[in-house]
Amino acid sequence: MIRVQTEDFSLQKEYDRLRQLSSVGAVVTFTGLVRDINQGEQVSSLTLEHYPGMTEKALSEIVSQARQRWDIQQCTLIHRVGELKLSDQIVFVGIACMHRQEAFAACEFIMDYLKTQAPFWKKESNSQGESYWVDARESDTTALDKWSGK
Amino acid sequence: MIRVQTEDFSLQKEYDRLRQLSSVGAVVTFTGLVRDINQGEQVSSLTLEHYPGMTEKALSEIVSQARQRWDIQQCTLIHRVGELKLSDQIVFVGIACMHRQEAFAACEFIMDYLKTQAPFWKKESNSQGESYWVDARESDTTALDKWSGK
Amino acid sequence: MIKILFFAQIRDQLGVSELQLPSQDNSDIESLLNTLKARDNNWASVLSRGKLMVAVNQSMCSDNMQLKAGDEVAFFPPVTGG
Amino acid sequence: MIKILFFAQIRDQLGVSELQLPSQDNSDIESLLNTLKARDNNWASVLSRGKLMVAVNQSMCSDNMQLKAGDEVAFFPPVTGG
Repeated sequence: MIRVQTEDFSLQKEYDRLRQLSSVGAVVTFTGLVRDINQGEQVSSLTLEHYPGMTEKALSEIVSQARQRWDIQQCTLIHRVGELKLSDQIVFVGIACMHRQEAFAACEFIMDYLKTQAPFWKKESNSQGESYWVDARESDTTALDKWSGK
Repeated sequence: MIRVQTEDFSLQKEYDRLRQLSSVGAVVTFTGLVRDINQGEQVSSLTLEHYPGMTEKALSEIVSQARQRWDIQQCTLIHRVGELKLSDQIVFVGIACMHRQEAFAACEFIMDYLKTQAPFWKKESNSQGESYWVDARESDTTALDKWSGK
Repeated sequence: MIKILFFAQIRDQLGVSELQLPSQDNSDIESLLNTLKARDNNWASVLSRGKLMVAVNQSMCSDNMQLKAGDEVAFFPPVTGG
Repeated sequence: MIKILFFAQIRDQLGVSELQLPSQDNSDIESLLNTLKARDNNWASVLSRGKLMVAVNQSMCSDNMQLKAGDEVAFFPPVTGG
């Protein structure tokens, strides 16, 4: 299941859905939160812009690539857009598999590709009330290298 | 925080504790569940035996190794012992970090070492009421190889 | 016609989020970019930055992608979600 | 004295979960194991399996670890938690 939404989400609710099948032995979740300091700035809030239509398409493509690589029993991907405050939840990836290695790999794969392929942009505001677009991190691009071998 | 207990645990409660610090940008959780089929047998229940005293010591050692390798803001490790049913929660590892790569790595590292170093033993019962000790998996030993490079 | 969208910094710097241009025979992304850069110095500078990303019909693509009438082309900076 | 513990299959097969033996000078895990295997054929067979793990004072260790009075030694099969 893939959702792009302004509303917050409940980790427990998503987890309960992921673990339903009795074949599930491992659930890995990733949650991304608005951090207080980013690229040296004191962050007080965040606006997430996206490209409606392409966002959903890009996320579906990433999830289907993960499903081709690993035996995934259940997968949930949620990304919020709009205004977010410090410590708010931004993104959720939940993977349920028979074995842990697959669940870890699929969850990290989806985050790595989302970071570089899904059309979201963050605009942060700092404690002085200044707003600025966040720069893409080189380390997010190099993170993809680990998936090109398999 | 490390706990060895017979009682169940709440993912939400553990997650809420992990995400408290405003420096946390990434939370990765792993939950292990009693799977319906293991090593070809239809599992109906499970008994987890451990070595009291050594268990806590081994888990602390694993967590402190992870803290030496990665910048971990919060870490929780819970392992249940005693009688468990199908789909019950067995183990929880939750890691809160500034960045996702560290959180994924630390969470998987802890699970890989727990699987081979912490003195727990599973005895399963199948649908015919037969009980048998679970065999250690070779793949759990080879999983450690990925951590010897760093 | 071709529908052109701009996002994030690119949109802010151009002051435009969407425009329509007539489609042309044998046009590709590169020639569309050249048409847009010819508008004025600001357009030329904003669209010349190294890290511009392009999507056609909501899929990432490269500069030599051919365009046809009805296509939706989007220009944006490297993505920063997650 | 040395306290000796057995877990899981090893305990089930030996029918004993704990025993005490007098400590001996210059004794190591290997000599303790030989003493235990000399008890009878079952002990010899159970404690000869390749994948026996050993802990002294609740830390994993190898067969040449020296033992002293008051040590707690545990024998068990490869662990299967998680």
